[in-house]
Amino acid sequence: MGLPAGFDAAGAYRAMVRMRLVEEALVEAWADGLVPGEYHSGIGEEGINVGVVSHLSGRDSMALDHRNTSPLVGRGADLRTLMLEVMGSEDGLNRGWAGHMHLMDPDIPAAADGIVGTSGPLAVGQAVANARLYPGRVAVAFHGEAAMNQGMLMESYNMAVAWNLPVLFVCKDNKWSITTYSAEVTGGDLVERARSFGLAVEQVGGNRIEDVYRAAGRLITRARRGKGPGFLHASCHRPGGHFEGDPIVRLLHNPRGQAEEWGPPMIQNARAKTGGSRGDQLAAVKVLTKRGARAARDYTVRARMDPVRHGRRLLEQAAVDRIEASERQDVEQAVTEVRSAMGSRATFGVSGGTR
Amino acid sequence: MGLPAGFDAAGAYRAMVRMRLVEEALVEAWADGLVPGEYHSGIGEEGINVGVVSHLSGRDSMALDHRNTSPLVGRGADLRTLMLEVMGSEDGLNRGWAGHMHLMDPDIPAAADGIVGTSGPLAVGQAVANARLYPGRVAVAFHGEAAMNQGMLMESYNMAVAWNLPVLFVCKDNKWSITTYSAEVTGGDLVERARSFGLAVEQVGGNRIEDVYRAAGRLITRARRGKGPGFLHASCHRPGGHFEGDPIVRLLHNPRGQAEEWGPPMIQNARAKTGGSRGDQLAAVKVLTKRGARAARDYTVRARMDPVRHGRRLLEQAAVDRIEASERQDVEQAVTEVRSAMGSRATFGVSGGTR
Amino acid sequence: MTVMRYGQAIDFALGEAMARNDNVVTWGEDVRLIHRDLLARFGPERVRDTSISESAFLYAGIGAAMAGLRPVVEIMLIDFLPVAWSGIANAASKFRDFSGGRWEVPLVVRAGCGGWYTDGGQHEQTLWGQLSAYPNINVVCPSTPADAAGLMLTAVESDEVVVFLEHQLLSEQWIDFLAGNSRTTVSFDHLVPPDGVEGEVPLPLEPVPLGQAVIRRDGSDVTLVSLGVGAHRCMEAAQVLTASGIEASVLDLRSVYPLDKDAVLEEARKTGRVVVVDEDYVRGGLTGEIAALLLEAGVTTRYARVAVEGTIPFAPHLEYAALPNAERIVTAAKRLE
Amino acid sequence: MTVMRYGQAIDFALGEAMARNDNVVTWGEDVRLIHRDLLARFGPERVRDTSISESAFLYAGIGAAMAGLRPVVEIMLIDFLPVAWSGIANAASKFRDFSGGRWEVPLVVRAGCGGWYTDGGQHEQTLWGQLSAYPNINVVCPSTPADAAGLMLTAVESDEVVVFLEHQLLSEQWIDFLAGNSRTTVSFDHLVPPDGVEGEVPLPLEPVPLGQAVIRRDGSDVTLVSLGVGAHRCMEAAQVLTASGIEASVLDLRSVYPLDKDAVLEEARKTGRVVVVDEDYVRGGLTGEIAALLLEAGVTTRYARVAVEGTIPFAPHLEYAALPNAERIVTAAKRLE
Ligand SMILES: Cc1ncc(C[n+]2csc(CCOP(=O)(O)OP(=O)(O)O)c2C)c(N)n1
Ligand SMILES: Cc1ncc(C[n+]2csc(CCOP(=O)(O)OP(=O)(O)O)c2C)c(N)n1
Ligand SMILES: [Mg+2]
Ligand SMILES: [Mg+2]
Repeated sequence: MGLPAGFDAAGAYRAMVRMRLVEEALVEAWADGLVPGEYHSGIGEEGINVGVVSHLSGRDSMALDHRNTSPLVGRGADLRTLMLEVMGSEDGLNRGWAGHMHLMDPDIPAAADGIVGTSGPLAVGQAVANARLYPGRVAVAFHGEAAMNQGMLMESYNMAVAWNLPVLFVCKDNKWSITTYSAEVTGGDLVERARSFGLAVEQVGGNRIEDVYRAAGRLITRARRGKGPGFLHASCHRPGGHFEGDPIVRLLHNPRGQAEEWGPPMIQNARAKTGGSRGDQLAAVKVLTKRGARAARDYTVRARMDPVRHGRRLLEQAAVDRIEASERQDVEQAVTEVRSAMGSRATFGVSGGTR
Repeated sequence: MGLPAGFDAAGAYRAMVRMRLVEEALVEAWADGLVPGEYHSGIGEEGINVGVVSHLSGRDSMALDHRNTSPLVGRGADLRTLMLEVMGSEDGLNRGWAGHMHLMDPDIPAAADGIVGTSGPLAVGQAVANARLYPGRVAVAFHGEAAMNQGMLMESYNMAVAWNLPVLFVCKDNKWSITTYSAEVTGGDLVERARSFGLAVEQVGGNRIEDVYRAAGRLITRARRGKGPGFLHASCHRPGGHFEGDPIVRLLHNPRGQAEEWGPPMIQNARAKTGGSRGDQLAAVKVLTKRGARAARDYTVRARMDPVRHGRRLLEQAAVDRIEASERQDVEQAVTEVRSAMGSRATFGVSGGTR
Repeated sequence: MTVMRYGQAIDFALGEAMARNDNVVTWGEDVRLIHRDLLARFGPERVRDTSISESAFLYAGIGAAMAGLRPVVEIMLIDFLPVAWSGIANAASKFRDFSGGRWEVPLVVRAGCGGWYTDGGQHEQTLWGQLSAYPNINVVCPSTPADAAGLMLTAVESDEVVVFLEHQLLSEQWIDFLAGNSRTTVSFDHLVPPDGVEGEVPLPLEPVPLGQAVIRRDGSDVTLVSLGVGAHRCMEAAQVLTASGIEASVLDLRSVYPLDKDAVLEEARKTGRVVVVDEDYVRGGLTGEIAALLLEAGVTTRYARVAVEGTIPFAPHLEYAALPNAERIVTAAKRLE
Repeated sequence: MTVMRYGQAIDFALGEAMARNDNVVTWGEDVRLIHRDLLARFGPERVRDTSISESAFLYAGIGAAMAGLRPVVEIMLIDFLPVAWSGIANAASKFRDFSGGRWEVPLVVRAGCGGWYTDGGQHEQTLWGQLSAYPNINVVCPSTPADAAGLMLTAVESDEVVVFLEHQLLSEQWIDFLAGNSRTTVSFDHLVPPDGVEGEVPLPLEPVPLGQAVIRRDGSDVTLVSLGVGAHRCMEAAQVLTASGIEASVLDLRSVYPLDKDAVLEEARKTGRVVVVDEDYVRGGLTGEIAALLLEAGVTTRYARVAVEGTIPFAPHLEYAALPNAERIVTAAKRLE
C-alpha cells in the first residue's frame, strides 16, 4: 500500500513539526514558570491530529479535549494569541479567561473543554447545526481512550448514529488515564464498543500519518455525503506523561528521588499494627509493581512510535531540513515575541499577593 | 429442548399469576382514583421477573426501576404494605414517602428508583458489598431497553466487567420508551452493545418463562462463582402502555375520541401561514403515522406474547385451576383489606385543600 | 387577545419563534408526541425525539447553539436535569466567559417542574435556586399563560442561556400525563389555580423581559414574594389574611435570575414585612438570596420563609403539608405581625 | 499530638477509620496512586481505581452503602461532581426518606475543591452551597490538618451522607498535581496559608462534630464568617483591619450543612456587623443562607458578602481578583463601619 491519494507528505510533515515545536515551546515555558497550572501536551499525537485535520477546512468544526493545542495549530490558529492565552495573558485568544483547557476559537470554529467526555456530545450538536446550516460540513470530536468510559460520550455515539449525523469521533489511545492503566478499568474492546453503536469504524497506528490520513479521509467523506458518523481509533504515546510534572514520569526519570519521597510513608503504613492482611499488602505491592512496569515499558518501547520521526522517513532529507528550518524560525519568532510580552512572572503576576 | 433442570413449572406459574393479580388490582385501584399520580405496571413482564427472581434468595439483592411491583411480589414482599404504599398510606411499606416509584424493602433487600438507568450502577454497588460481605450472593439490575441509552447504565456495564462483579443486568425490551419507538433513537444492536463491554450475554423471548429461567440461571451461576457479570436480554410487551392513562393506548382504544382532541390543533398548526415547507409537514405526518402503525401492530401482534398464557400451557388444567383459585383468594383478601383501610379518597386525602 | 391554556401558550410562543427564525429547533424525550402541534407545523427535522441521554443531548444543545442554531432542549422534568448537570454547571454557564466574550450560547433549556399532584420526591422538584447559582444562567417560571408565552418568546430570542420551567400543575399536558388526570375518579380542582391554567394571551405576542417582577395584588401590611404556583398560593393566602385585617401585597418574581431587586426592595420598604414563598428547597435558593439583598441594602424588615424543608413525600396529605401551601403562608405572615 | 500536612492528615484519619471498620472502602479515579499509603496498608480490594465514570461509581457508592459497606467515594475535583449530580440530588439525599427512615446511606463523597493556584473555571469551584441545598447532605470543608482529620473521622463514622471537601490550595497532593508545584520556577508561598497546610493533629484522633463552628479570632467590631481557605483570608484581613482600629472576629464554620446557627447568631449579636466570605458562587449558597438566618432570628446587623460573582477566570491576576481575597474582605468590612 503506497501513500494515499491526495496525501501531501511534505505538508503533513510541516504541520507535525509545527505542532511539535509549539508544544515543546509551551512545555519549556511551563518549566520556566510561565504557564500557570496544568499543561497537557499533545506531543506524540501529531500524526493523529494532522491526519485528521488535513481533511478539514472552512466551517468544519472541532470539539477538543484537554490536549487541544496541536489540533488548533493544525487548523491555523494564531500562534501568538494561542500561546499568550495558555500563559494567562489578557492579550490571549480568550483574554486570559480560558487557559489551555478551554481554548475557544469561533473563527475556526473550535472549542475545547476540560470535562472528560464532553467533546463527543458537543460535536454532535455542532453536527446538527452543520447539517442544517452548512451542508457537507463535518464536526470532529477528539478524545482519549479513557474518556470512552464516560457515559455522555457513549450516549453521543448513540445519538450520532440515531440521527445519522456528520460526525467523526477520534479516539487517541495512549493507554493511560492520568496514573491509571486504562485496560485495568475498561471492559471489552473499545473498537468493538464503538462498532456496536453502529458507527463506521477504522483502526490505525497513530504514528503512521499516512494511515491516519487514509482512514480519516474515508470516514470524513462518508460523513460529508450523509452516510453517517464514524469512529477512528488511533494508538499513540504520551512521552511527557499525563501533564507536565506527571509523578509517574518523575518516577521513571528519577526513581531514586521519587522512591525516597514515596517509600517511607508507604512502608510505615504497610507496617501499621492494624490494617489489611499480609495477602492484601502483597496484592497492593503487586498492583503497584505491575503498573510501574507497564509505565516503564510504555515509556521505552512505545516511545519509538514517534509520528514525527515516522513522517520524516516519508521525505527526502533536503525537504525535511527545509521544512524544519522554516517552521523553527516561525515558531521561535512567535515564542520570542510572546515571552517578551509576558516578561518575567515568578509570582504569576499577582502583584498584591496576600501576605 | 425440554424444561430446564430445577425449573418448577407450577411454582413459576403461581408466581406469575400472583404478580398479574397484584398488578391488575393496582391498575383497577388507579382507575378508581385510589393510586395517586403515575402507575407503571409490570403486566407483560411476569415471565422475565419470575424467571430471574426464582434464582434469588437470602441476601441476593435487587435494584429495580419504575416497574418494580412484580419483582417485589416475586421475592415475597408483603402485599398489604406494598399496596398501601402505592396508594400513599402512612401504613405503607415506606410510610407513604415512596409511592410506587421508590419502593424500598431493606429486608429483601430491594430498592427501586425513578431515574432511568440508575438500577445498573446501584446494583454494581450492591455487588461490591455482596462480594465482600456475603460471598456467593448476586445483585440484579432490572431495566428497560430505552434505559440502555442512559450513560450511567453503560458506565455500570463497564464497571461490572472491570471489577468482575457478581451482577446480572436484566433488559426487559418492550420496544417502547413512553411514546417513542426505541429503535428510532437507538444506534446498533443492544445485545451487541452489551457484549462489547465484555458481559456474558444471553437472549430470550421473555414470555417463555422456561427459557428465561434457563438463561438467567446460567448467568447467575456464573456470577455466583466469581466468573463475572451477565446481561440477559428478554423481549416483552406492555399491553397497558407506558403507564396507566397512556395517551397512545387511549388512541388505540378510542381512535375517534383521541383524534377529535388532537386533530384540530394539529391541522391548524400545519395550515399556519408561517412554518415548515410542505415537505416538512408531509414528513411529520409520515413520522406520526409510522409510529401509530407500529403501536397498533405491537398492541395486537405482541399482545399474544403473554407470559402467563404461555406458563399455563406448561401445566395440566387442574393444576392451573388450583393455582389460580388460591392466588386469587390470597390477593383478593389483601386487596379488600387494603381498600377498606384506605376508605374513599376522591381528593387524595387532602383534607384542607387550598380553595 | 385570545384565551389559551398554559402549556398551549408556551408551545404557541415557541411556534411563533420558530416561524420567525429558521434556526430555532427543539429536541428532547417524546417531544414529537407531546408537542405534536409543532411537529405538524415545522416537521421532524426541527422537532426531534431523543434517546434517554440527558447529558449528551443537553451538551449537544450547547454545541449546536455555538454552531449557529437556537436550540430549545427539553429535559422533560427538571428532576432529570441533575443527570446532565455538568452541561449547566460547567458548560452553558461558562463557555461565553471562557471564550473571553467572543462566543454566545443562545440556548433554552425547557423542563417541567413543581408538585401538588402526588408524583413523589423525584418528579416534583423545582431546583430553580440551585440553577440560578451558576454564572450566566437565567431561570424563569411563569404563573400564567400570558407570562408563559411572553417569557418563552424572550427566552428563545435571547442570546443567553435561559432555563424555562413550566409548572406541572399548571400545564394541561403534564397534569394529564403525570397525575393521571385522564381518569374521571380524581380531581385536581381544589389544587389547580384557575388563573394559572387558562387565561388571556395578547396577540401579537408580547415578550416579557427577564428579571421583571409583577405585583399581583397591592397591600400595605406584608409582602408575599413568590413565583409559579407559589404566586397563586400567595393570592389565596392574601385572601385569607384579609379576614384578619391584614392586607398583603403579592409579588410574582417570574424570574429567579435575574432577580428584580428593585421591586423586592421597594415592596420591603413599603410593608416592612417580607414572606418569601418558595417551592424550592429552603437552603441554597431564592429565600436566602432575597434575605441577602435585603440585608445588603440595609432595609430593615421582618422576614420569614415558607419553602420545602426536605424530601417531598409521596402521600398526598404529606406532600401537601410539605409544600408551601396557603395555610403555611398565612401562619408565617401572621407571625410577622 | 503530631505535626501533619493537610492531605496527609485526611488520609491518616481515613486509614484509622478503615482500620477500625473492615467495611470502610474507598474508590475513585487514580486513588491507588494518590492514596498509595492506604493502598499499601489495606490492599487493592479496599482501595480501588475507577474508570472515568463519575455517575456510575457514585451511584455504586450509594448502592454499596445500602448493602452494608461504608464507601468513601472520591470524585477527584468537586467540579466533576456535576457529571454525577443526580447521585446527590435524586439518590443520596432521598433514599433514606423514600424508605420511610428504614434504610441509611452511610456514604462519604470526597473531593478536592477551591482555587488560588490558576487552574481555570472548571477546576476551582467549591459548589458547597448548592450541595447543601439538597436534603440530608452534610457538607464540610476543613481549614487545618486537625480539622481535616477530625472531620474525616466523623464523616466515615456517620450514618449519613457527608460531602468532604479538601481544599486544593491546602492539600500538598493537589497543589503538586494540579498547580505544577513540582517545578522550582513557581512559588505559591504568597498564597498558601501556613496554618492550613501543616499543623498539629491530636493523637489519638479526635472527631470534630458536624455543624460546629470555631472562633479563630475574637474581636468586637465585626465578624468575618467563612470556611476553608476563606477562614485564612479572613485572618489576613483581620490583621490588616487592626491597623485601622477595627477588631474582627473570625468564625470558621467548618460545615456548610449543618450550619452552626447559634455561633453565627451569637457573633452577629455581639458585633452587629457580619461579612460572609465565601469561595462559592454568590447566589444559591452560604451567603444567602446566613442572611436568612439573621433575618429570621430578627438580629439586626449590618451585612456584606464577599464571594465569587461569576466564572473564575484563568489568568492569575484575574483569578486573584475574582476570589475572596483579603483586600476584598477588608474593603467590605470597612464599608460596614
Ligand atoms: C469528568 C472528569 N473526570 C475526571 C477528570 C480528570 N481528568 C482529566 S484528563 C483525565 C484522563 C483522561 O484520559 P484519556 O481520556 O485517555 O485522555 P489522555 O489524557 O490520556 O489523553 C482525567 C481523569 C476530568 N477532567 N473530567
Ligand atoms: C433520567 C430520566 N429521564 C427520563 C425519565 C422519564 N421516563 C420514565 S420511564 C421512561 C422510559 C423508559 O423506557 P424503558 O427503559 O424502555 O423502560 P419501559 O418503561 O419501557 O419499561 C422515561 C423516559 C426518567 N424517569 N428519568
Ligand atoms: Mg489516555
Ligand atoms: Mg421500553
